[in-house]
Amino acid sequence: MTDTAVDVTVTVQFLARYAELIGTDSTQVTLRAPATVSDVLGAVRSRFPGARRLPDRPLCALNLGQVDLGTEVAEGDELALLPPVAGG
Amino acid sequence: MTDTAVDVTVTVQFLARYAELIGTDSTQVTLRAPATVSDVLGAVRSRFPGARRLPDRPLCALNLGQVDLGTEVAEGDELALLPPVAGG
Amino acid sequence: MTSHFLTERPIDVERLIERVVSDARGGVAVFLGTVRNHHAGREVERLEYSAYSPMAEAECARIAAEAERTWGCAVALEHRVGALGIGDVSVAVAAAAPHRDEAFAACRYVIDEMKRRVPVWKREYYTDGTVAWVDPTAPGGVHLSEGTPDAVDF
Amino acid sequence: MTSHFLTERPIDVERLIERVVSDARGGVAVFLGTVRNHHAGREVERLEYSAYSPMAEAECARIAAEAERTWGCAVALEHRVGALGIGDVSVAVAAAAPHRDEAFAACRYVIDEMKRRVPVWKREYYTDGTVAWVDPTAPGGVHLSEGTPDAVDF
Repeated sequence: MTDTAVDVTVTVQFLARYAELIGTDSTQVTLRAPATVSDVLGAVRSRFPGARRLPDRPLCALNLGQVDLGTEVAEGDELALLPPVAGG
Repeated sequence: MTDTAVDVTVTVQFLARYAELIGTDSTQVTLRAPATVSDVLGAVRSRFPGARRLPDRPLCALNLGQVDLGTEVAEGDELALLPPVAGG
Repeated sequence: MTSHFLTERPIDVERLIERVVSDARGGVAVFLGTVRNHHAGREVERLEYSAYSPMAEAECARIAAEAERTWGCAVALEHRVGALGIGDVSVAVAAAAPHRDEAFAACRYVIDEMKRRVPVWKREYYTDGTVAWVDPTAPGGVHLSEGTPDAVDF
Repeated sequence: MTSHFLTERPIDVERLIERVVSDARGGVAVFLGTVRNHHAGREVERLEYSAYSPMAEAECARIAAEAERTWGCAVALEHRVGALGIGDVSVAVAAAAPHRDEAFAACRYVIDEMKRRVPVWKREYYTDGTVAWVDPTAPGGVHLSEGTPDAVDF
């Protein structure tokens, strides 16, 4: 953490069917701060062709709590993209 | 069953606390036909001192089905006097 | 059919559930009543359930059939009679349906109707030596038996 | 606390019930979800549940705490993950309270909230060889996997 550390690196988890669509379980995305969940999604869409099949507004959890797309991400955060749940 | 058989004999069951009040589990009551559940109750009250502690209108089952006090009884019927139920 | 719904032996909850589950009925709602350690302000040591057995069996069969017809489900139920200790299961109901709405509704109906209609009675033995017949309609909820302290209502 | 609510092993319903019953809590409501043999017009052969485990654990803990706080009851719940066959218990909830109103309400709340909030997913394998992700929001309720017949929606 220095004065020049203006990038944030976020781990992105693709769960269940989304892992199938994307072709991997997780990836790391580095963005110039400040960045939001929506910015991370944009980076994912540009990196993985399968990501075009994600919904426009997928369910997102940041560090295990549900968030909306405008939430700001921080260094080391874990962002999970969750298909509609189907437990029980 | 002859033309002179104008009496009906009913078995009366005293359940749970009522057996304790009356001092016995069951008795037989013979009445001149036609007779009702209420008539059987009257005979019980006059025979057993403990029956004065029965409620005025106890829950009654005739041959396993709930009945009211005006129901007519027939030869061989089983009338059960039931305290308020307390199962579960 | 006698002794189908009333049992003097411990209720086997797993077996009750197995009787209603099927490959097409994925939702199972179960209710268990167990013996509590307090009632009517006294500490319960043990209790005894008695029943007017033939009528209780018939009433349980009617209640189960009503629930099965109303909610298209499968129902199993048992009520224990005889001597029970604290924590013992006194009544168990299982209702299985394709979906949980029906399973919950049927299970709830059965336990409510059982408590209202099945001729079963409970005699409680308290740790202070008193004994009472439980009567939900009586003041205080019980009739204390004669010869026990505070037997004012018997 | 990890692996407290999710389990890869068969759910032990009796043990779940034992965890909530107490001498003062005489009413226990239980819900079991079991694997059905049909879904989305197809015959199910088996299925696999997967979870976003750390979040699922946290969400289950939150739901249980909400129910315990609201109804003054004790709650236990488990969700199975991994491979399941027809009839296997996939989810189990037990809620114990002094009286049945609270037990039923808490049990119902927990299963409803689990189905809404806990990140668990179901992959169904059908007897016709097709495979699908279950998605209650999708037309038909599933996304058929690529390479399987009628895989129009994947």
